[in-house]
Amino acid sequence: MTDSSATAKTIYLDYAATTPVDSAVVKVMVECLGEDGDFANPSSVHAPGVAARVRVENAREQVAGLLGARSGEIIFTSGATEADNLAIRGAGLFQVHKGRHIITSKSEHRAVLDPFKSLEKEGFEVTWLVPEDHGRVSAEQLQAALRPDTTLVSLMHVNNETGLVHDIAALGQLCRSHGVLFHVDAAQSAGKLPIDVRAMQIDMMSFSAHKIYGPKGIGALFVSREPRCNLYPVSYGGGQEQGLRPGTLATHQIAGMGLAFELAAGRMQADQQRLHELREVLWSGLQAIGGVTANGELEYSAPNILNVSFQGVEGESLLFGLDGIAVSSGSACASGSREPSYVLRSLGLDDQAAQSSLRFSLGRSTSRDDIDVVVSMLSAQVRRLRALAPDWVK
Amino acid sequence: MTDSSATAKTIYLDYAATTPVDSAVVKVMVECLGEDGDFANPSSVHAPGVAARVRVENAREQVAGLLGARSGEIIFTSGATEADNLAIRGAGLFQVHKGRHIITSKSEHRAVLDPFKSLEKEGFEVTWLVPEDHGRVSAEQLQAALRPDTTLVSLMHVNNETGLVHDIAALGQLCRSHGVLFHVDAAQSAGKLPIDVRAMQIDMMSFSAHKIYGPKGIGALFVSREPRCNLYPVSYGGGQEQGLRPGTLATHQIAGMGLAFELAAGRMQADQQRLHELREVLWSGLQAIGGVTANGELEYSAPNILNVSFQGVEGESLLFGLDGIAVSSGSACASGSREPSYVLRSLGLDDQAAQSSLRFSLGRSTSRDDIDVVVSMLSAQVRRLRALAPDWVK
Amino acid sequence: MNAPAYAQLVRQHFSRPVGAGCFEPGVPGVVQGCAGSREQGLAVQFQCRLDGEKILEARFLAWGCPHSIAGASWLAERLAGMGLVEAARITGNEVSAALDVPADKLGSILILEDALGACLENARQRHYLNE
Amino acid sequence: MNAPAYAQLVRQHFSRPVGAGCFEPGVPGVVQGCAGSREQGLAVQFQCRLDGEKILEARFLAWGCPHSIAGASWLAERLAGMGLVEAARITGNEVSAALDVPADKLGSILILEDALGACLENARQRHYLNE
Ligand SMILES: Cc1ncc(COP(=O)(O)O)c(C=O)c1O
Ligand SMILES: Cc1ncc(COP(=O)(O)O)c(C=O)c1O
Repeated sequence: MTDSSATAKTIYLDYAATTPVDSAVVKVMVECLGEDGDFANPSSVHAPGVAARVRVENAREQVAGLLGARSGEIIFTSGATEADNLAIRGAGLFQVHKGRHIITSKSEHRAVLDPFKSLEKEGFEVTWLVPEDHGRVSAEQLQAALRPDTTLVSLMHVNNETGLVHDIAALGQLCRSHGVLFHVDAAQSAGKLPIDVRAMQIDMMSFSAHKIYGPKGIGALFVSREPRCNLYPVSYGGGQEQGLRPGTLATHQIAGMGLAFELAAGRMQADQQRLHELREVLWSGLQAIGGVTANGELEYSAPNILNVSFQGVEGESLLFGLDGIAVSSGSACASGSREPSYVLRSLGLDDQAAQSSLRFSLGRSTSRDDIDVVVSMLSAQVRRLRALAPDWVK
Repeated sequence: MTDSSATAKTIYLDYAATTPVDSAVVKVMVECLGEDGDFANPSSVHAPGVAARVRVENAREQVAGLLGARSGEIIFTSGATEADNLAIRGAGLFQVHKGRHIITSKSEHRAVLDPFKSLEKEGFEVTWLVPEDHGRVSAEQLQAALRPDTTLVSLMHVNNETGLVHDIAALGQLCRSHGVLFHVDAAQSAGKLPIDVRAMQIDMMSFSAHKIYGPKGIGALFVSREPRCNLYPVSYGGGQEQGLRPGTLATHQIAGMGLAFELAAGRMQADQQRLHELREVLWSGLQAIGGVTANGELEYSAPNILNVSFQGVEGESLLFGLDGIAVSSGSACASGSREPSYVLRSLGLDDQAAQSSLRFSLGRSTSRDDIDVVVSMLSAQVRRLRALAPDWVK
Repeated sequence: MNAPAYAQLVRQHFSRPVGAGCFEPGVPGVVQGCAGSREQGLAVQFQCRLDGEKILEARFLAWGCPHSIAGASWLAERLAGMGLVEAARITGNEVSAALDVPADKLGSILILEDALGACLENARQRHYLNE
Repeated sequence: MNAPAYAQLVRQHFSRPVGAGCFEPGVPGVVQGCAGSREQGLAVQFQCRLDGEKILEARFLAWGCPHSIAGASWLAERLAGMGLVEAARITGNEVSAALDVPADKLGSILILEDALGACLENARQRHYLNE
């Protein structure tokens, strides 16, 4: 159907965009699909329905297990985007009688920014923090923004473009002590950094399966029961998921997510150690080219992401020259447009520098060889493009 | 993990709740999952991303193909529930300046009823039609309900409990001639009855893959471009799906839905002919028991569904006695509660009669043998339970 | 959201109920009591064949959910051989405990108790029970 | 939502550009023109080595997207051997048509035209071109 030979030869360094699905996860998914599998509707009361329901509840335990949560606190959604919407709009609107001031940062994912903008249009007042502490929002910054009518704070755990890590425990403690709900988008951190929703004092946390070798189109929202966090749903229907998320439960997707989370729990530490070392190799290789800057200091960022600006080369040409290497650029990819990344701009980069940035995100199949090939291709391209540029733009 | 032997031996007659996934569809899904497959993010601009995007756009054509729509009119969602929410809330709110009167019927799926209720709470006026024409809403009934400030009508194609079929073309023409948007929930009809969105003058139509041998957790909303139908999104984020439905596109789910729709197009007529014949066999067998009534006249209902009331037996015991047969009862299954079906009540049944009803829904693997086994088990159970009942409830 | 759980004993009594049916008219020493209705979700009739104060055999008819039918059968089994005074001490709690009846069905168990009570009251009226 | 599409000719010119670079200082008969900036997304310099009115060879430097670099290379290839009058007739439209430049990049093509225009203007000022 498609020419997958192109895919096969590609060096894939875009694991933060999405990951391939683990083969054990594929197996579990397939077990829930066909006629001889647990394909029935998990809400049906007959035996095949109950078998499917067992799969779903088992997965709920697996997801909760990675977070130190209880399974009744996990609401399955179609992904982190829907989880973010449910958390932000659901909790924002539920608390509207308490106040209309809500807080987030300018470097959040659009799945957080856009629900905030939607509430802003509907009369909420939003404080848009500019991350000041090495690209992160500090507890002091947040403290200064809190007001008596603040009802909700949403800050991400790991930034999807730069890998920068927020000090969630400190931010969580601050919110809890002010009686303000705290939502965390953990799409990029689950299975990569340790998470403990109790210790971190988190009220709501969003997850996606496809960033950790699970399927796309499935995610979850953790909603704390102790203390109890109340939400409105954002869509309405069959009453599934405690009335918070209607629609037939997708057993294969949920079971796949569950296993992916369980597998991640087991291998997180070793994986991240290995990726950290590979990233070091990549970063020294790139530094040798000269005129490169890491966007986001490495000591503050998750070990699997490296975002680099290449001075003196135009972004699109840089990317175009990297045929056979799959990385993300500093332009918004979702739209295919050439808008420079607002996350990089919030770090103080100008449009051209943002556009001349590449995000390398490493994963389970990344090898030392891959890194070497990428470094040598990039050196060649960057040198060639720099040589081609007139002096006055160098 | 679960005891799938129970599943294997079950006679499954609950295809309207969900279907197993066709093996060719499973194959296509698997091709989009693993490391060697088209797993990349379809929004990424690199080669693996483009390969995934090709899968998505191909599926969009396949879905559009079954409906006589153009591919740009298909918005992928997480299922029919989300599609219903997007259509009803999205179009209702978009047109709020034109009017706040919207119309639906009492026998719709909760994925339609509940969004209507949510709008009612927000100040819309809803006319809840009670189907009068053999369990269906007639064009005359709808005509009488239309007002100058009516902006939206939502009526389903095939009812999920009774199989009753609305005359969508007549209702569509009426709405179009009054300049009122017409939304149709086609979760139960796609791939089973012919659909032509132009001829039927439909503005929006909801679909789900898992009712026609595709995966759960994926669906679509048809949104007409000619005439143009405008909506607000119900969730906010990355800008995918024309800004109407954010979130990373789930390639395997979408590709699976596409193939399921294409396969359905090819075999629809033959399948339905066969199921029609099997349903006749089932219905004569059940009639021979005596004291049974079909809920919804067969001539007005889709050939794959048969809903029957059994006089003189209590619903839960009837179902419990059918171990080894997977059917739905007249109680709301979604909640596992014993609420009698509001759809059957809207046909005039009392609570007990609704609860003593079973929905048989037939599908691709249903055999003549299955039907014979079911008829003989049911006769035995119904006779036994009737013998057990005191005279004064008979 | 879960399927109703049925204890093993419920399954047993439901599929092979003890004392299902009623006595032929004219059999001596039979008392009976009824309770419930279709609208209440359970309609049940108990009959006991007595020899003085002693229950020789119990029979029931029931229209209701599996727990109710199993409950009636469980009672019919227990009653056989019991004295009327002892029978009057059986509580709904015992039935629910034995059959693991879920909370939302305790109403049905009350109806079973009522029917048994009516049956014993019938015995009292017919002077089988002398207090 | 689609990846930018690059015509085959763009790929060719981008990876093996014709006339990349500039002439050594002191080479006789060289005129040059520049246009654009980093902020405009394209900065380009053209040089032509002339023999009277005839362009012997053209060279370019460019900082910009693949279409721009390919466009400069395509122009450099065409210019070689051309007369100045003929060169002045080349339009941006020809470049975009040849390389299938998407609409949102026509701004860059204008900048290429400007740079070439500046180069020819330089030739005029230095009396290579007599109109
Ligand atoms: C930080 C962050 N939040 C949210 C999302 C959206 O996740 P999903 O694709 O599951 O909707 C992503 C990835 O796309 C992400 O990186
Ligand atoms: C008529 C109808 N509408 C909507 C739905 C909901 O579909 P989904 O499970 O894809 O959300 C269903 C089935 O569950 C249905 O039968």
